[in-house]
Amino acid sequence: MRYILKKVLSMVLTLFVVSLCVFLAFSLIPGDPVTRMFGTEATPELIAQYREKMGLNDPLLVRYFRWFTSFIQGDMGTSYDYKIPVAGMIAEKIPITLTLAIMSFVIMVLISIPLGIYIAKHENGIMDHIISILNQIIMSIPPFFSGILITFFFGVILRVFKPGGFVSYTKDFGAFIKYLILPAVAIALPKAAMATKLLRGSVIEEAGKDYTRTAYSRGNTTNAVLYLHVLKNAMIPVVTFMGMALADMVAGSIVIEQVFGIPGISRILLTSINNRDYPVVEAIIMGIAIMVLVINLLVDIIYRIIDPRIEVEE
Amino acid sequence: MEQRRVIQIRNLNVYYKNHKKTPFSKDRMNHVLKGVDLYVYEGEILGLAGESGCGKSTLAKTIVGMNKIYDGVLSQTYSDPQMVFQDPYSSLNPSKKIGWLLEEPLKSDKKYKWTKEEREKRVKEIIKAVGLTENMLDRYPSQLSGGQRQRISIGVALMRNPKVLVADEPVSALDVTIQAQILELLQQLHRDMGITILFISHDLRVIYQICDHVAVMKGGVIQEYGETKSVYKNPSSEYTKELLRAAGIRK
Amino acid sequence: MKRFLALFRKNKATGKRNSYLILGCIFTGVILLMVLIGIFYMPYSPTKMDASSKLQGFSFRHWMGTDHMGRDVLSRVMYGSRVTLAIAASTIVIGAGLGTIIGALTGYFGGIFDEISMRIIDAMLAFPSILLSLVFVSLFGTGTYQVAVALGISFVPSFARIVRGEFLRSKNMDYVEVARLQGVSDLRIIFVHILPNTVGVLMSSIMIGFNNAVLAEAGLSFLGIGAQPPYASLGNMLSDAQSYLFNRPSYVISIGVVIVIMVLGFSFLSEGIKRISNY
Amino acid sequence: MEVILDVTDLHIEFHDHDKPETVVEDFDLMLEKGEIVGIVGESGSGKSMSALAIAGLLKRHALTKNGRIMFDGHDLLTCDRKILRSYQGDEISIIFQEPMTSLNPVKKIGWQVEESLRIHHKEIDKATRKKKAIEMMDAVGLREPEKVYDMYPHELSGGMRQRVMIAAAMIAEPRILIADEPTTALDVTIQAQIVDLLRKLNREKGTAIIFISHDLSLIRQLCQRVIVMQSGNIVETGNVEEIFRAPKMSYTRKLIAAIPQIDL
Repeated sequence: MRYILKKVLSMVLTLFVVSLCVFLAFSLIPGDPVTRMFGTEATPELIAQYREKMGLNDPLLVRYFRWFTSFIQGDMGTSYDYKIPVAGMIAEKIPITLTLAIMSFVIMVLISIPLGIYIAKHENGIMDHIISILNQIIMSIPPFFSGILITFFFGVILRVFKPGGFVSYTKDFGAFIKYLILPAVAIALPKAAMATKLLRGSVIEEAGKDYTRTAYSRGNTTNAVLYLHVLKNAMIPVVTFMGMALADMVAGSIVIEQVFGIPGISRILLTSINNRDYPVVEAIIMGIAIMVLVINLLVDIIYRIIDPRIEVEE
Repeated sequence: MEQRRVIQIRNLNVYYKNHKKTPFSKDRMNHVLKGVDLYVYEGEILGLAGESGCGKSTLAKTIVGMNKIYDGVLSQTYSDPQMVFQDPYSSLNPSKKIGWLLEEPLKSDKKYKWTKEEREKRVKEIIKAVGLTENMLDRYPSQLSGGQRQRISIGVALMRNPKVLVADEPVSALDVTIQAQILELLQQLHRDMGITILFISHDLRVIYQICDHVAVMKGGVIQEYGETKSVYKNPSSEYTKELLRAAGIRK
Repeated sequence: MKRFLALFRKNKATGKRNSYLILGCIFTGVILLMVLIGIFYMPYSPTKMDASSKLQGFSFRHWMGTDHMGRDVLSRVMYGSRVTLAIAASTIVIGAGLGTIIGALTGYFGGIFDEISMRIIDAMLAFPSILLSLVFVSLFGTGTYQVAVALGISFVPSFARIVRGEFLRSKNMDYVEVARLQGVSDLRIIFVHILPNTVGVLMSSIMIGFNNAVLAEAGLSFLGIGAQPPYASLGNMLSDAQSYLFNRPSYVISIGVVIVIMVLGFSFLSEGIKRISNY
Repeated sequence: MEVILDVTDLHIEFHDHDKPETVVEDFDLMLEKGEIVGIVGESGSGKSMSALAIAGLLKRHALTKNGRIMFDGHDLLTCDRKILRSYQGDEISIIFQEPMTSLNPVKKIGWQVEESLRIHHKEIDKATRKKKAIEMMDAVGLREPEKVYDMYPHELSGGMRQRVMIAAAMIAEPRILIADEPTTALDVTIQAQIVDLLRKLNREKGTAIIFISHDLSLIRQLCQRVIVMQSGNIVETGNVEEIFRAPKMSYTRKLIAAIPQIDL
């Protein structure tokens, strides 16, 4: 319990540092937000008036705390370009991106765990060699290119998939999920390859340890040693990797959404980066950071369940 | 003849930070050495016996100045004491050649600036003194056996010609026959160079073989001190008796 | 030299060949050769448009065909690979260089400086790397140099972490204690005694990092951030080509294959080097 | 006396390097019911390899094994793996040098102690199994066995872990216990306690023990018979006291000479 408490505290602290860094970074870059809002229409009076109204003349730290408190209350500011609240803009996009990331994660787990165990068990067998080479190749294909290849193969040759035929989750949830399967595969493939490789190595390493010898000495079969003794130990680094992979998938979906024409957060993010619409960029970055930190917290908790050795340590 | 004390330790206390500290507990310091009194006489080999966690390594580190935070008196006649560690595999930098390793103490000597020729001469002298040949100088530690590495470690410690050598379990990681050779080497160096040695070991048989005096330590306290033979014959503390019994020396 | 060549032959004892190393050398060699030739000679100017020959397939005149503006794809690939490699290389120089120095100093000395920089590094690592570089790009603006610096900085935390870990492990090793006992200065201990022992770990993370940098740069320029038209890096071209997937699929696929060969070459190479000791 | 284990001409050769490397040559051992035999030698003498071979723990690839290890009418080197497994943990148990790494770090102590019962005696129900485990843990001198039952290895000291290893090895009351340097990683006082414990188990349960050590004086405390090994070969074998009194081979003499003599 104290472990979880400590991890939550550490997460809050990191979140605090992240928010401070994000806020400072976007406050210190040259360019006045009011000028940016009104563009050519800006007059000195208008600028002064809005600066006062937006509290831009206050000290940096005061502005930070104001921004942070309103942020956690759900007020993420107003977009410079669209003049509408940022929270509303991203609220409807987040479920799309999150669904895509979670689907990719599930696909990665389903592929990598059985495959990793299988090739570790048949180390140096023919399948081990084939899959290891295949893994190396898959890891080298950037997700956006595999996305294009998938579109080409399933959309142009097999014609089972209609590129750009995205259906919103509010309209038809089934069709929404169906459309996301192939993009999810494109995101999952390189991560699955890495996870397979990691699990294989981890199982082989654990299988060489002394406690495995002890397990054999008590008359365990190879399978019993693998599933009762080795696997739980071997999963420890894999859990860490998968947590990082899930976080990467949230971000990785930005590129894939572009390839498959999925209206998730990527489009708003890229437009706002190009247009320097900072409130939107800030909100999305903070949103993703919060997701990532929550994922990390979950990984830490799972970690604690798998590995009893982790104590409250500094 | 009254022998000179080269190291005098009076009421030495060392505290270590407790690394497993919890945010809510107060007890953050471990009292590792609790009022240690010890003298080391010039030219002797003093044995320090004890089991793991008794504080013997902490005492060694404090004497050679690796542990700067202590209270109590620690006065030494000679500066620059050197130390030999237990594990011959980790005490030599794996990415450097033996010659480089031997030369390094001379490059960082603050009292005397050694020229290149002098350094090379000294390296050759020492490699011979620890019973190895010059062709070892071009090798890496990984190409040496455990016993050879321990000889090099001793050589590194001897480069600047120290008057005091602290040897922390120098033979514990070695095979018995190699152990005997290293002990012989230490005794020979002690004879030839007149070095004072503080010899730390958990092995009472080894201590008996080479030490003039012995101090037995437990829980950060010196339990017993005296001339080796008489301590082994008539141990006064219960703990010494238990140790001797466990080692099969006393029935 | 003889020993170097022996790496490519069959090992006498095991009868196996280090095929990862061989393939890695071939793939990397092809890419490097193409980039090197491109510096001195390109069949066409990479920006020269020709309205009469748009989207042509592979031919003797245009080995890799032409794009939607009639530009020669091979020349553009030669140029684009150069841009991609240069950005990846500077990313690694910045990331590994700064990361090593920060990691070495914080790991060795510890203390308050370590606490603070680790907090910041943890905060940075909370972002997936592509997002981190997007943040920096949005701060610095888009463009080739900006992307190189943005990627470089976003690679610093992971290198700092790795090197710091190595130093934490090493700083209490006996050989370091021995050096300290001899009065060797801290800086000499850090850079002369400990650093050479981290080379193995550092090299393998540089190899992996280089691949990640190529992929990240391609990803960013695919999103339209990075090298700006009419000059382009590979990701940028791929993004252009995606629109013509139905008209001329070979255009997209050929550019994608170049990226894959580049990355695959390096990953085979690093895998092969890792295996040298096993063969 | 009844011979329970008969090893003849054991020959082990490694193949994972360029040249095949012989690690054990012509190893013979006859173990009688309830006796304690010591095997002594320095690193690389092949003593641990022989022990692993008897316990059936040598990997099947990258090495060749010749000779015979007869137990209960079966040759453990060539018999079906099923038969070998039915003996492992039930009739032949082994404990190792490093109690730190020999226990599975993520499993509870109780689960590991009971394992042999769970595998070989499926007829025993869960509650009885736990009762037996706690009794055994008590017998090896673990204080508060009920509490230790639910702990993890990292929560115990080195000496306690070695006791757990012994409890796990002894729970099915095997006929043979192989102890591969069981005290090397421990402090001297703990070492003496473990040796006492092994002696007690040998006396009370009649388990034959093969005690492997680099420490001849330790073997002298525990064993009647000793086998001296050097680089894969048996140098000398016989009664411990006789060997101490009149060693025949020069290597044995060297080993004895390496023990610092105490003449009080």
